[in-house]
Amino acid sequence: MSDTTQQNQPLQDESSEVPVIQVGHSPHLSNESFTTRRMMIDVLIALLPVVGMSVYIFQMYAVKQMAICLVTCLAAEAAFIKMRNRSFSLTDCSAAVTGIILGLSLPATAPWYVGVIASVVAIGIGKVIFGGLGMNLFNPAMVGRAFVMIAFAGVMAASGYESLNTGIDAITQATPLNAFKQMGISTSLTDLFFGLTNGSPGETSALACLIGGIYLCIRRTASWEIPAGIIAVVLIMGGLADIMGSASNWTVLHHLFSGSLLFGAFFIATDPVSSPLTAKGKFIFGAGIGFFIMVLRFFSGYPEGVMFAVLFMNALTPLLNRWTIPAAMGE
Amino acid sequence: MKPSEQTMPGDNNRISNFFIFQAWLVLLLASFFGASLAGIQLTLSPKIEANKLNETLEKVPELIFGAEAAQSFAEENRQMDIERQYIKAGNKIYSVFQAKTDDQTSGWVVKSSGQGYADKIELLVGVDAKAETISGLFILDQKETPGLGNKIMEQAWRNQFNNKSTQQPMTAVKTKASAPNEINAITGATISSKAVCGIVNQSLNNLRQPLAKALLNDQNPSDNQPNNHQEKK
Amino acid sequence: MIYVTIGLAAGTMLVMALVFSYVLGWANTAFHVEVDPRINSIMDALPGANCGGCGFIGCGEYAEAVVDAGAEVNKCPVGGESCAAEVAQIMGVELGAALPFRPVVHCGAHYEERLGRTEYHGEQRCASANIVADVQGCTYGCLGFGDCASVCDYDALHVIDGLATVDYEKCIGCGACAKVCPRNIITITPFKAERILAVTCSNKDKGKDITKVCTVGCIGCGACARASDLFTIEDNLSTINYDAYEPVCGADVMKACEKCPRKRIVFVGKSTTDDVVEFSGDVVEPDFKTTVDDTEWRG
Amino acid sequence: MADQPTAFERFTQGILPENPVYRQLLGLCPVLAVTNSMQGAMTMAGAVLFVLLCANVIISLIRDLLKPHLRIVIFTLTIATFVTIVDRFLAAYMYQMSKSLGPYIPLIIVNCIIICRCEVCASKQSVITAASDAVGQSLGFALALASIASVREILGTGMFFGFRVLPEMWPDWVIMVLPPGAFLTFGLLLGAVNWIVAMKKAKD
Repeated sequence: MSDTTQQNQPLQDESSEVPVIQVGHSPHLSNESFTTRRMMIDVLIALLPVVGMSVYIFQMYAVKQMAICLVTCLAAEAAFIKMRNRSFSLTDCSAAVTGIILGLSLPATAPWYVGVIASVVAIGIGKVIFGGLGMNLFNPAMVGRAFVMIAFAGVMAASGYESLNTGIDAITQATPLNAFKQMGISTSLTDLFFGLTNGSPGETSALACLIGGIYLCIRRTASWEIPAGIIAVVLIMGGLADIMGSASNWTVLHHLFSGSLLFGAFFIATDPVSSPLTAKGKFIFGAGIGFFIMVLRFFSGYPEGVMFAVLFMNALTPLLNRWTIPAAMGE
Repeated sequence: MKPSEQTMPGDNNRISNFFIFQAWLVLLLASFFGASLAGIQLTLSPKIEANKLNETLEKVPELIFGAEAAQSFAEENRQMDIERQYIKAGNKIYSVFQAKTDDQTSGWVVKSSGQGYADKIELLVGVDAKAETISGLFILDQKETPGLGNKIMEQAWRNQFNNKSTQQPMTAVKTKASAPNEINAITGATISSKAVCGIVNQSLNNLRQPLAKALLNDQNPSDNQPNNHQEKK
Repeated sequence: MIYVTIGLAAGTMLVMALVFSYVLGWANTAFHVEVDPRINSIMDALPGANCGGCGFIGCGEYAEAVVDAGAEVNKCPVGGESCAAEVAQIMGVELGAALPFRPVVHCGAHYEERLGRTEYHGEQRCASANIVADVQGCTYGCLGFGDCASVCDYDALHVIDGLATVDYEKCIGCGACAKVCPRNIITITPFKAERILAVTCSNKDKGKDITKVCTVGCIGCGACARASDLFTIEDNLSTINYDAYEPVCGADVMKACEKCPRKRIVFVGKSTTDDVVEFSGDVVEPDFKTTVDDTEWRG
Repeated sequence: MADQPTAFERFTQGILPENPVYRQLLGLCPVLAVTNSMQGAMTMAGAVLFVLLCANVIISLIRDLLKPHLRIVIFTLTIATFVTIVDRFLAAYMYQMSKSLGPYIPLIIVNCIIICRCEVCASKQSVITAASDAVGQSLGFALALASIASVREILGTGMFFGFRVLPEMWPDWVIMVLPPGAFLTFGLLLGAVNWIVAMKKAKD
């Protein structure tokens, strides 16, 4: 960039009465401070309560998993960027966000190579191959997670969360959704809300997710339409299931607070790159995710469906963008 | 072939003949290839049929006597007669192999299949002569998730079925199996485990009585009932 | 038994073959479309590159056009003269003098000659820069990102000092560059000689407006048109009537070149000494050895 | 029309410059389906070699007798015959392999590599050229299958040709054995091949 300015300098002097305008393609940022970097730092701030809660519950395991993912993501980003001869982009923090989200969504007890492979796949196949930040079709963290989920089913499936010899109470239990799906046991709502249950480190505490998520929405870093759509549909479908009268005591609130629903709604689905542009599109996007989460929870072999729901709706994002083009003025 | 002939109007017969004549090469090749394929099929089909049957037959001694007994059985060079029958039970037709040693029925092997987690699971269940206890289980074909569901192939897991009674349906449990009819499910592959139990339960439930009946008929030939195509429920 | 099985198989196949070949034979006659055999022979003679350099969609359409519409036999730029001779033979016509078509870039302004450029941050392609308003003062001129150079399969186009420049030694006239140029300043022009005259400007604005955005653009003064009939002024832009163009330029034409106040009427083509006529206009003489890195330049 | 390539050119072209999988993107169905083990991949490559060689030779022998409207019928007839022969042969002598390859052996009938070679080379050139073309293309196909299958088998099971090459503690990447692994591996290898070709072109 610096040599460009030098090249343009004499030109500026020649026609000094004409102000030099910088032009480029959309999206045009109206606010100087509203940059990728600022958004990503916002996300990192919003993740603080979640990170804190996960470290409180899962202790060293959460710290280790997050550190592995964070370091590998940054290293992978640096390596791939170098391969493509692009300017160094680590400072925009997007790789750090991917790393932290990935670390929070993998089982805390998963072996080290799971985090490493998930991170490399997330950055390499999820992002760089599509052309880098802003070009990726799918949420990179979820691409990485889906890869290891299928590759290492043994340590990533519901049973992979349970480990008896960690010395941490939460990890010895079955994850709430799995306990319900396999044995019809429902966990207490308070435990779910505060996050004293087993699961991926980031997803257990509904409270922490809500605090961070609301901060993101207020800061406008995340669009409120997406979590609103997800939660609305989950409430409707969960409510219907309640009314239809399944005798079990797994209520709509259990659906809302369990699994990675809130974490996914606020931190994963709201990724600005892989979600639609318009408000209407965002709401439909969220509603679609909510719908597929509930369908997968009710009918699939997996206890949870946030990851697949997000990936599926990511694929529909270009279509949603096309459907929801706002009418031009006067039409 | 003169191209001028082909558009001669009104002369249907000639045109028809012309089409056929034009295609002499196709006709020649078709009959030649047809004949050669028939020849190949004639040569190879006994071998292929034997392959298909052997796949099952090889397993029969092991499924009825257990692996070690079958080994010594083979070493002693004892003869085992295996007879294939089709028995209709429930709404399915089962392929059943009756194993006889020294003219005594020593057990049955039932070929059965059902829906697994990913695709159809095809398996063989061995039961004793009276169809009261399971003597062995073998998975012929499955497409379960590698690393999880396909552990149903493992000997250790399959051996859990040995010596279980056919009277009670088997259940796959996640925790330690305690009751006699419980099977430890494979960690992370509860659905595959349950599917295998389900297939075994269903086929045994259907076949328990027909097999016992067949054994009786066998012992009292006076009934003069052929085993094939029994219509018993 | 064996013979029965084999006979049965052969018989089945034979019957099926009979039915299918009868159907195909009938279909072949019923749906027969009379095609001039010359079209197929021309298709065979053409290189089959389907490049579109002839001005038709592909080799097939060109072959049809030659037979049905009497298109020229020498339009294929890839096949060259040998191909033209073959097509001429099939058509039974005399092969006239080869009239190759080559691209001409109708802009002559390098960086320093263009005014009102702005700093452009975006995808480094002409197609992208072109949709940004005010990226450059002249809305007609070359943007210099080299979309044309990137589509050239023959390495015959380079951006030199921000201006797309054709290397006529390598160019085969396929026309890919003309198609891709978002500002449509590359035209495929009949080269009646190794070097021909061309107006290297495309700006149709009024002269006064042009001087604000370019130091070299044609201002439509009409000096050339007054000096020679070959030139006309259309939309404030000097235009050469190539139908009337003679391989060797007359004195009036040379005078028109001289009269041009912006020296926009220049010779383009291969650098040969045979037909260089003394005149004072610019001659575009690209030096391909010192090509600057074309990605560095931004609007 | 440009001159037809010679037998030797046909042979070498098939292996890399016109590799059926990486350069022409033909016959991708078996490429994706049978490459989760080297054994399966090599059996498939052998089957394709046999079918392609026989079909090319026969078509080349009768090339002057072909009628335009009956050409494809004859191609398919010939191909189908040899595929059936391979299918039966495998069922008789390699029963387990034939079971694991499942429908992909009969599907060689509609493998576009073979009909493409019949059309492009065998129906126009001499027997020797057609045969060397068949061998070259099949080797190219085998090479492509081997490259994908080795990646998938080693990562997915830690084994190569059924022999363990990675330590027991290697965590099997199950996804590589499953269909998504085929798409990922093929995509990445295809990208690598294109990248190498582009680099080579840029160098020249």
